[in-house]
Formats: sequence, C-alpha cells, structure tokens
Amino acid sequence: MSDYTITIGTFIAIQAIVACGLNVIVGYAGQISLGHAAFFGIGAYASALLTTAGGFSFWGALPLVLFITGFIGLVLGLPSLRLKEDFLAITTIGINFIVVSVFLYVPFFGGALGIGGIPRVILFGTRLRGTPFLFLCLAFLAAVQLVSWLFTRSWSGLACFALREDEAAASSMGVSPVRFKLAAFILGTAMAGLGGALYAHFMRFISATDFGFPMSVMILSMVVLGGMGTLWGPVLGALVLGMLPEVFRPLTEYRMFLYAALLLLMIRFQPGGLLGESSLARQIFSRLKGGEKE
Amino acid sequence: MTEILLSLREVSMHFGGLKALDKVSFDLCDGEILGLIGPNGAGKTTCFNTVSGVYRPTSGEIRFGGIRTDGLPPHRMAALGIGRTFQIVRPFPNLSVLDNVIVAMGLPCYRGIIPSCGSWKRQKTRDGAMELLSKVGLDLQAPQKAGLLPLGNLRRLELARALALNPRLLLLDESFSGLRHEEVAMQEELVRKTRESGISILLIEHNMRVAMGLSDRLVVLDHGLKLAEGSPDEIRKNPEVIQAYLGKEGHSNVA
Amino acid sequence: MRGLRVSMVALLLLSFFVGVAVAAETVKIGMLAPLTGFAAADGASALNSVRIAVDQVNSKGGILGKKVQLVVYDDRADAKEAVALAYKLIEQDKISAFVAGSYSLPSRAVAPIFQEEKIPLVAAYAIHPDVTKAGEYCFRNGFLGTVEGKAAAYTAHKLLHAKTVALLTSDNDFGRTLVQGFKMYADKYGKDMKIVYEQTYPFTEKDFKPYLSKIKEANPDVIFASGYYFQTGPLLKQARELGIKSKILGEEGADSPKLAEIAGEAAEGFYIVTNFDRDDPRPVVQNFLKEYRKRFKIEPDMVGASAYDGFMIIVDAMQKTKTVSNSTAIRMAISKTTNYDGLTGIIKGFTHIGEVVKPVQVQVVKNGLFRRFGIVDDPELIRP
Amino acid sequence: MLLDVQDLHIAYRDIEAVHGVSFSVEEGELVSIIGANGAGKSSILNSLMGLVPARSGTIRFRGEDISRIPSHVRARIGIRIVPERARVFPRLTVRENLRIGLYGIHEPAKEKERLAWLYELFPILEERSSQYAVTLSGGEQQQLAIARALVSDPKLLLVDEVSMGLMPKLVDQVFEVLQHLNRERGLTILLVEQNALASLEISRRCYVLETGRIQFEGASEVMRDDPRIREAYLGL
Amino acid sequence: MQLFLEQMLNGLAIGAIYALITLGLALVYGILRILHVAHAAIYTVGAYVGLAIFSSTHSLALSVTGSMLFCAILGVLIERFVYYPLLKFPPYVPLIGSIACLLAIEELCRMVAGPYILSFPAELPFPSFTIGGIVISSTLSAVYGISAGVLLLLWIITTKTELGLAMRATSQDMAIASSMGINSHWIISVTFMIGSAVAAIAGILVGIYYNQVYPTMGAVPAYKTLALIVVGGLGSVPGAVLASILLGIAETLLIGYAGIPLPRDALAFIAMIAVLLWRPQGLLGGRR
Repeated sequence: MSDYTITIGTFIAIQAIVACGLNVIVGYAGQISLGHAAFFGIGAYASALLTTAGGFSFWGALPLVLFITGFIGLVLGLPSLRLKEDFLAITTIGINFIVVSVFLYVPFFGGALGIGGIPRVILFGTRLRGTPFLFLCLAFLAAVQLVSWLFTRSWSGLACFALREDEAAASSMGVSPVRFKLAAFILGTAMAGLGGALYAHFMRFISATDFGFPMSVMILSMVVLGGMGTLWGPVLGALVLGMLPEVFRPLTEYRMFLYAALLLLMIRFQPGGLLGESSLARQIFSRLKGGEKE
Repeated sequence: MTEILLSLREVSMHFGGLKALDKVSFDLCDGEILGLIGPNGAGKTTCFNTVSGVYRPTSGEIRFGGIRTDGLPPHRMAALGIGRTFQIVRPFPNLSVLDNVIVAMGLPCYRGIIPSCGSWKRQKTRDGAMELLSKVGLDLQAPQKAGLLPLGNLRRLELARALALNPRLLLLDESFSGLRHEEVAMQEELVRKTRESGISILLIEHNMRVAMGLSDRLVVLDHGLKLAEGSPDEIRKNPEVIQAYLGKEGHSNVA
Repeated sequence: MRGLRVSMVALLLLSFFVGVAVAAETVKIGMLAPLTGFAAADGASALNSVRIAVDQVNSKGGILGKKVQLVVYDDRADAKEAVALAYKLIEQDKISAFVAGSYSLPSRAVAPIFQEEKIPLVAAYAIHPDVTKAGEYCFRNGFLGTVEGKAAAYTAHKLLHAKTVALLTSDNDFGRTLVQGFKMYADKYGKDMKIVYEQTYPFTEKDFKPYLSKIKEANPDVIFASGYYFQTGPLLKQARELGIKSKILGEEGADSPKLAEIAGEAAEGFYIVTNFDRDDPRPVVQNFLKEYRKRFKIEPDMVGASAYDGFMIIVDAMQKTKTVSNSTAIRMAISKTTNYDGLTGIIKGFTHIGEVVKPVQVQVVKNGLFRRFGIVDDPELIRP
Repeated sequence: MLLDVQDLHIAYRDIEAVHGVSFSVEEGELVSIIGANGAGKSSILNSLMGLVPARSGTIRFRGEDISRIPSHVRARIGIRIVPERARVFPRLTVRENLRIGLYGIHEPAKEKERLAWLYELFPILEERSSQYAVTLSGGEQQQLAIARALVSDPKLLLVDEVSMGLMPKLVDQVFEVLQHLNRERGLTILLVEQNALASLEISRRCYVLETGRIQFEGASEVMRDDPRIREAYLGL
Repeated sequence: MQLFLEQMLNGLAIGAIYALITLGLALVYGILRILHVAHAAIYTVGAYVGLAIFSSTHSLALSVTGSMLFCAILGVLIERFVYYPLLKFPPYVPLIGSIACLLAIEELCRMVAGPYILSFPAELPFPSFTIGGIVISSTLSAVYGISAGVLLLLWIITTKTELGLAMRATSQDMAIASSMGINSHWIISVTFMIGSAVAAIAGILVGIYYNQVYPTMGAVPAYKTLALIVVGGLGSVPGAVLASILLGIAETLLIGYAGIPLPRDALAFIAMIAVLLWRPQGLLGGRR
C-alpha cells in the first residue's frame, strides 16, 4: 500500500470514528447536532496541548482527552434539553462557530498560528506512522463500532431509541430525558474527541480552520448518506464521501463542483441514506433474500 | 374504605389566564377504579398530566402512596409506580411491538449508571414482555413495527407497556376511544383483570356506558372545577351534572 | 436513476485513464495550489505563472535536454488534502522537486513529508515559520512576516517620515508576525515614531468603518493596514470616504491588480511593501509581464511572481548541478544560490534555515498601477 | 347527485385507514357520518377536500371525477371545509380570515353582501373583526371557521367534528346554525361527528363508520331507533 | 458624539444589508420551515448576473431587473427540485441538500466567472449629504434608500394585497389555505421568487458597496443569517429585519468601542445564544 492510499485511509478511518460519534447523538438519540466538528476540534486541541505543553504521552493524554470532550459535550448538550428542532440545529451551528473562534482568537490555543510539533503516537517503543498508524486508527474504529453496538444493546441505548421515537411516552416509562440525552451527547462527543486526538497526532499540527462548520456538514452528510441510526451507515458514508474527492482528483478545477452536485443528487434521491430504510441497497438486498425464499 | 393511594388537595393548574384546574381535590383508594368524566375542556387530561408529572401544578398538593409528588418529572412518577396510557396513542413507531414493551421493562435499570449499561436483549426480558403481550392478545404482532399497528392494537400495546412497569396505579386516558364495539368489550375485560391483580386505576372516559360500568366511583369535572363525586348511580341522578354535562336538552351525553 | 448510475461509472473510468496517461522521459516537478474554494484566486495566479515558467524552460530545451512536466493538484488550502496529495506526488508521480504554491496551512503540513522523503521544497508565498523549520530540504522564496514587518516600519519611518502610526492588521498568522516585525523595528530604530492605535480585525471583515472612525480621531501620519487586497481595497475606499488624509501603507497581501479595481480613486498614493517590482527593467521581469498579460489578459500579482521564482530556483539548481534526480545535490545547489536574477528581485541567497534573502520592494499606486517607490535592502532589516 | 363516492380507500404510509367506503349526498341534503374517534371519518372528509390523497376509488362532484385534482381547485368549484378544531389562521385578523375564504373571487358587491349576512349570523365576529384569530375563544374560532367556509357561497359544505371541544350550549347553537343553513338556504352539508345523537337529530341521512368501513346507513330517524346503534353509539 | 453618530450610521447600513439578505431566508423559513442556506448562493449569483449585465449594457436599471428575474427563476428551481420533494424528511436532509446547492453554485460561479475578485464599478444614483460634519456618502445613502424601499414594498405586498394575505395564510396553515382555494405550491414558489429577487438586489448592492464580487461572497452570510432568523424568532419576517439591524449596530459599536476583534459571524451566534437564553422563541417569535 502506498503512503497516499494509507493517508486517505487514515483520514477516512478518523472521520468514520467522528461520524460514529455523531450517529450516537443524531441517529440513536434523535438529537440534531450540526456542530460536531467542534468536538472533533476540542479533542484535537486537548490532545495537542496535553502532549506538547503538558508533556503527556499520547496514551497518557487519551483518557483525559476523552474526559474533556465528553464533559464539554455534556455542557454543550444542555441546550438540547430546552431547545427543539430548528432552534437546536442553529444553536449547534453557533456552538461550532464560537468554538472555532475561541481557538482562533485565544492565544492559549495558539491563535491563528495553530499548534505545531505534536509528537507521534508511540506504541511498544515504536513511533507509529504510515501503515501502523492506519491500523491503530482502524483498531480504534473497531473499538468505537463495538461500543456503538454494545450501546444499542444496552438499556441506555434502548432508552435513547425510546426518547428519539417519543419523548413523552418514554419518560412515562421511567426514562429520564435529561440523563439519557446527555449520556448520548457524552458518548458521541467523546468519540469525536478520540477522532480529534488521532487527527492531531497524525497531522502533527492543527489549526482552528480544520474544525469549522464545513467539517460538521461533511460529518453529518456521512451519517445521513450512510444511513442514520444504522451501525454501519456512518462508516460507509465516511468511505464514500472520503473517496469521492480522490476519484474526482484528476478533474482538478471541476472536482468540487462534481462533488457538491453528486452530494446533492444522493441526498435528493436517497434521502434516507444508503443503508437506511427504503434505500436502494436495502431493496436489492431484500429482493435477493425474497428470491431465495421463493 | 381501604388505604388512600393517591390524593389531590386543592390542585390548581393555570395556563396564562386559563384556569384548567381550579382547586380540585379527590382521593383514590387502593384497589379502586376511579372514573374522571366531564365535557371536553373540563380539565381531565390536565388533571392526568399533573398526576403523572408532565405539569407542575400552579398550587396544591398531590400525594402518591403517602409521598408528596407534585413537581416530580414523569420518569420519577413511573419509578414510583404510576403507569399511563395516552389519549392520542404514542407508540415508539419504529421499534417493534415487543421492543415497545421491553422499553417499559427497563424501568429498574434506568436509575443507575451500571444497570443501564446492561443488555436488554436477554431471553428473560423477552419472555416477560411476550407474556404481557399475550395477556393483551398481541403476541402474534410482536415482531411488527409498532407504527404499523391499527389503533385498537395500539391501545392494547399501551396497556401492555404500562403494565410492564409493574405499577401500583394505572392512568388510562380515553383508552377506549376509537375502538370497535368488540374491542371495547375486550379492553374492559382487560381493565377488570388488571384491577383484580391489585392495580388501582384512574381513568378518563368519554363513553358513558364504559365509564359507568367500570368505575367504582366517579369524579365529574367541568371547566376546571370539581362538580361532583360519587358512585355511578349518584352521578347519574345529580341534577348539576345533568345540567352541565348533558346540556339543557340532555341529548349530547355521548361521544 | 439508471442514467445517473451509468454516468457515475463512466466518470470513474474516465478519471482512471486521465491519471494513467502520463508520459515518460520528463522531469516532474510537483505543485499544490488552491484551485477551488475560498483561495482559488491565489491558486490560479500561482498556477498561471508557473505555467509560463514551464513553457519558458521547455522552449529553451528543458532541463538537461529533458522536458519539464508540472504535476499540479488542488489542495483547497486544506491541510488534510495537502498531506494525501504530497504522498501522491511522491509515490505515484515520482516528482523530483516541489513548489508549494499554497497557503501556510497546507504548506506547513506537507513540508515535513518532503523533508522526510528528501525532496527539495520551495514555498512560494506561504509565510508560516514552520514551513522552513521542517528541515534542510525546505526553502522559502517569500518573506517572513517579521522581515516584511520590519521593512514596513522602515518605510513608514524613513521613507514616509511618519511621527505617528496606526496599526490595523488582519488577525491571521501573517498579520500577527507582521506586527511583530513592525514593533521589532520600532523598538530598535524608531523611537521617534509613535504607535498611536493598534487593532486587529477578523479575517472575514469587510467593513472597516468602526476601526477607521477611531483612527480618524487619532489622526496618524501613516496607517499600516495589513491584509489581503480584498480587505485593503474596501479599507482604502472607506478611509477616504470618511475623510481620512493619512498615508496608508499595506503589504504584499494587497499586491494585486484587483486592489486598484476595488478601491478605485482611493487607491491612488497607497504604498505597499512587497517582493515584486513591475518597474524593474531586467528582461526577466519585463518578459514575464508581457507574457502574462498576453496570455491571461490580466495583470500579474506578487503571488504569481513568487511561485514563478519558486519554480525557477529549482530549475536553476538542477541546471547548475546537472542532475534532475540527485535530490541532495539539488538541495545543496539551492542553498548555495547567490545573486540569482529572479523575477522578485536579485535573490542574494538563502539562510541556513532556508529563508530567502532579497530586498523588499516598496511600491505606490499611480494611475491605478503599482509603480516603484523605493527599496529596502539594508541587510540588517532583510535578513530573517 | 351532488357528491358520489365509490370504493374510497385512504392510506397513510403503509397503513390503510379507510377500506373502501361508498356513499353519496344529494343536492340540498344534510348527511352525517358518525363513528368513534379514529374510525376514519376525518380522513374521508380530508380526502374529499383533497388534503389527503385517496389511494383508490372515485369521488364524483356534480358528475365529474375530482379525485385527482388538487385541493385549491376543489375549493374553487364549490367545496369548502370547516376543519376539525377550526384551524383558523391564528395570526390573521378575523376579517382577514374571512377574506381568505374569498380568495380568487372578485365580486366586490357580492362580497359585501355575504359579509353582512355572516356578521348577522355570527354577530360576535363583527365585534372581533380586527382581532387576531388566535385571541378568540374556542367557540368563536369554530364560528369563524364556519363563516370562513360559507363566505364563498359553497355548493357543498364539509363539517368536521364541529362539536369537539365546545361547551354543550355552544354545540347546540352551532348545530342550530347548520340546520338553519340547510333548511332555509338550501345548503348541502356533509357532517362528520362523534356526537352521534346530536347529528342524528339534525341530519336526514346517516352513515355509521367503524374502523374504516361503513357498518350501517339509512335515514336518521330510523337509525335513532335501531337498537344496535342505540347500544353502541348512544349508550342508551 | 460625532464619532458615535458615525458609528451608528455605519451600523445601520450594515444592518440594512443584513436585513436584505436575511429577509428571503425568513420568508422561506416561514412558509416551508427549511433552513435555506443556498439563499446565500442566490445572493452571489445575483451579484454576478448583475455585474455581467452591467458590464455589457452599462445600465444599472437593466442590471438590477435582469438579475432579479434570473435569481427568481433560480430560487424557484431550487424550491421545485430540491426542497419540495424533501419536505417530508427530517429538517437536516433538506439542509444538507441546501448546503450542497450552495457549494455547487459557488463552484459554478468560479468556473464560469473565474476565481478572481471582480469589481463592480457602478455609480448608484443617490446623493451624498453632509449633516453637522457627518458625511453620508452616496453609497451609504443608497444602502439606506434601497433597503428602506425594498422593506416598504415588501410590507405593502404582505399586508395590503391579496397575494400577501395568501402568503401569510399559507405560512400559517398550508393545508387549510389550499382548501380555501389558494394554490399553495404556487404561493410557495412566489415566496421563493420574492425572496430570491430581494437577494439579487442585496447581492448587487453589496457588490457595489464593497466594489467586489467573488465566488465565495455568500459563505459568511450563509450561516450568519441563520443566527439572525433565530434571534428574530423563527419564521417572523419583521423579527428577522429587526434582528439584522440591531446586530449591525451592535457589531459596529462593539468593534468601534470595545475593540473586540471577534469574527462577526461568531458575534452573531453569541448574540443568538444570549437571546435564546433570555427569550427562547426569539425577539418577535412566539406563535408556535
């Protein structure tokens, strides 16, 4: 495998991790979040600061990073308890803009210069780069998928499904909306934080513009296109949307247009996602299955 | 009379200038079926919602099993032992019928962090839920998506969900409306059985025949005020009730 | 739906063939530039200029008899894309050298990669110090913010005889280092020049009247307004509308023919410190100007000129060492560049960390065009 | 035959709510459809108005199949609805609500006459004419909804659960108005009601709907004495 | 004092421009409940088309009308082909569609007109004043005049005409409006036309005011206007206008006096969160 492929693969794996986090919030708990890149960024900045200024190793910093992003996710998830639908959607966009501004304009976060000199991840005494780092990301992705899967099987997960479907009915069955919405926010943002940490140690320098609203849209598109609320949807979405720009690469000046146009067409004709209900994939799958039975 | 399970003392609920409930007081005894009747807009559903914790009453006191409960949120009320159904059915449409019931069976697990991490896909849970479903006659529909069920089945699903909470008190909000004749009979049978198993019931009902037939006692509300309270026979004869509820010509009594 | 799928497949196939169809016996020089997105204008300038450079080299027989092939990708000024593309350039395109024709963010991200692969990199106009810090294979043809900041202070102090100055700078990496340089000079030499107002403005700002109204009150001799032409242009216009009479000094970000278009009348008498002197009589400058105007029907700018030089410095080093593949030799040759006759002035050489040493040009707008006003070549000031 | 419905099926997503009902309304008749909550009554009315698409079946209005034409065209050929829970435009004034009823009709003289007549019928509306509809009480909103439907002089008035949420006294009033409109002005009315007794009293014919199917039909007088109806719907 | 007045006048101008851009978004949200981010793309196209017509005909009147017409059609196309079919999906689905539209149109502008900033050298036929030493330039008075004119016209349309009545009715209850004989899909399209035509005016005005037209000029307004419609109360057009003007003034004063160099979009969102904490329904919201 070439380093080019590995780099693309690493980005896809990292973005898939972040998308899985968003899927927990949006897909499982039914809360709209359009500012997920903010948490991706918080994870990256937390890990970068802890490993550069704080002198931690990646592994030492990681639990702290997860805690910090989860905690900030908890705090910023509070509006979801009070605001509904479009108000919440726009508020989360606002959170994204504000977080980026804080990174850009507070000198502690390196300001416009960003943070550089982030060390590589060291595992068993070797500095990970290239393929080993990709495998590290894939291992984390697998872990995130496992956690997602366990979450869907846990009472907490079921509580989130119930809240997503009908909040009043769920709370009449003993499900505390506050507790479980926030639980979903903590889990989802911690996953984004993990993705952020991996990103920081892969790029080895970060700046606020990497985590702007366009990134949030990208992640949300991955979740929606892949199939919101499905286990593998976000991963598929990350794969498709991560590879598209590379496929269009030779068309240099036209590729972003093609990318946008294709995104538009996909959302227009498969609004339920590639793995969602009534999607092409599901239909074909069920037809094949039906065919066998007959 | 036996022990008092639920008591409302001068409970008022105001929305802006509207007095949806105005100093309403009544008691519900353990093991009793109490019917709450009154014309539309009388404050019946508001009353339900204050009892089940959806609203915090503007003033007054609600006690359940001796504990003061006004102001507690719905999920705490559920934990204390109040199960409810909704006037307009609220299933979890994209979950299966079985999973709808399992959500309610998780009640003991939702309070703690460690239990809430446990798996709900266990055979024991499943069996328990299936048992409840067969009790209400929905065992065949268990794998279907709840959103695809017809109304009659949904009413029974709501009942099964509420029962899955192992409640001491069941709040039934018009759970007969929209049902076919034979379904009404079936539902009535279910409610009676439920009471026999020791669960007290507070019900709102529009269908007078059902309300009169099921309830031990009735409370009549009108424009937020308690108009009357008593046995079905007493209520039927109460001139004030006839005047307010049945209208001057006494014809619009059913709906 | 079916039509859609068919056309998607066709597109995929097409993209494959385009990628594969690449000729053999050539020298490949890679470049990244933001051809789409918010920075597309700079990307286009850089690419246009380098294309002229490629044609000039090839029309003279290429390098050591081999044609030069430019491999360029669009990085959208995005660090993530740039990293992947750097590997693509190295592994799939097997380039011999690299021109970073993009912003600081992506350039900074790719510098360590080229350093690791020992491929010489010349950054055209990216200004972040980290780009050259990546190692000995990384060079920069543009000025560091501190150098240009010092030159700007010198211009204000010595050439414009300012007693009071106001600093209004764009809040990005460049703006910050410019102010740093400006103050370095002021602290050392400019005790008699007072900074009466200092403010940064956000990068997306378009309306400067709140700041300018305050500056009007302070009434400085010179306003040093750093920023890109799309910021400085409206700023000039708004300043003159408010009746501000102070001299206004900008920097290379404002070096674009678009500036005078945007600011109109208000651009007259606006000074900039930059690295491109259009009145330089040397043939390399005049030929480039002629060719650029002819081919693209617009005036060239400093971004393009810098990218042109970045490319030509590599070509020059290859020709001197008579190798297109020995990257160590090419690197050595670049680092030993002395008095190279560049489009952006006589390049005196590179410091040991790879920063260019060349005079800073001071230009002034006359009749809508940038004309020579002065030059800053005090080695004290221009040495990074 | 003013309205003739044959084998109407209505479905929401995958669930069929109305399974093939057929009924008709003669010119000048007052016909009611009664049934419990959720029996599909409102679906039928909304489908006649074109607010809910019919899955299959035909709807003929004055002999013409209208089942495929959009709602606003049905409104223009003379079908108007008094929707469930009134659904007046909350942020329009009472007068503006009435003007909406006249949308697309440009006969100033007739307009004035209709308004005067309606204000006579519902004096409270004239009093409140410049108030936002949201400030009206439930009964007033219901009156406004009726007036809004009447202002365009419709051929067929569809009335959906007009008694819902009203005090008994008001229910009587509203029904009186409907009866008056039918008897004195010859307005054809199709009434959908839960309040079975009241609607049987004012209507000439009646259909009884149960879970998406018509169970009984006939003249209202006969129905009132039918023991099955009395047992199930009148609770007597 | 003079400084303060100058700042106020500047703020008012910025607010007026925000109002023109936000207006269309608020109209569309009011009727379809869609976050029409692509509105900013229409505004960009408006500036480009206006510039194209102006440079070939040198007539500002022609340029404005042509651009309004073009944008009205573009707006309706987006409504018919993207939003209307996606109405029944959760709000983020049309939102993603809208963002994809924005991106595609931005790129299309770049491909057609080139990546460089173009200048818009038109003179607006408005006078300049000097009142008490404060200069109101002709561009400034043009901004005031045009936005006041547009707002007034829109107010007349929505409150005094049958069309406006139908628009308001449709935005309050689409189904009932159509059962009253209103062709609500047509009304939706008309709403898009009006909003998009106003966006075209805004695009041209901004193009002339800052003398620049470029492909990504919609990027900042795209999201900032979202904050503005929330501050105003989702769906309330007067609220959105009020919020725009207040924010324009607040920004200017904050930057002019406190010297806070925060990007204006973040400022807008901070203002939004502050307002939501105080009035969750927005300044003039509250009906839903």
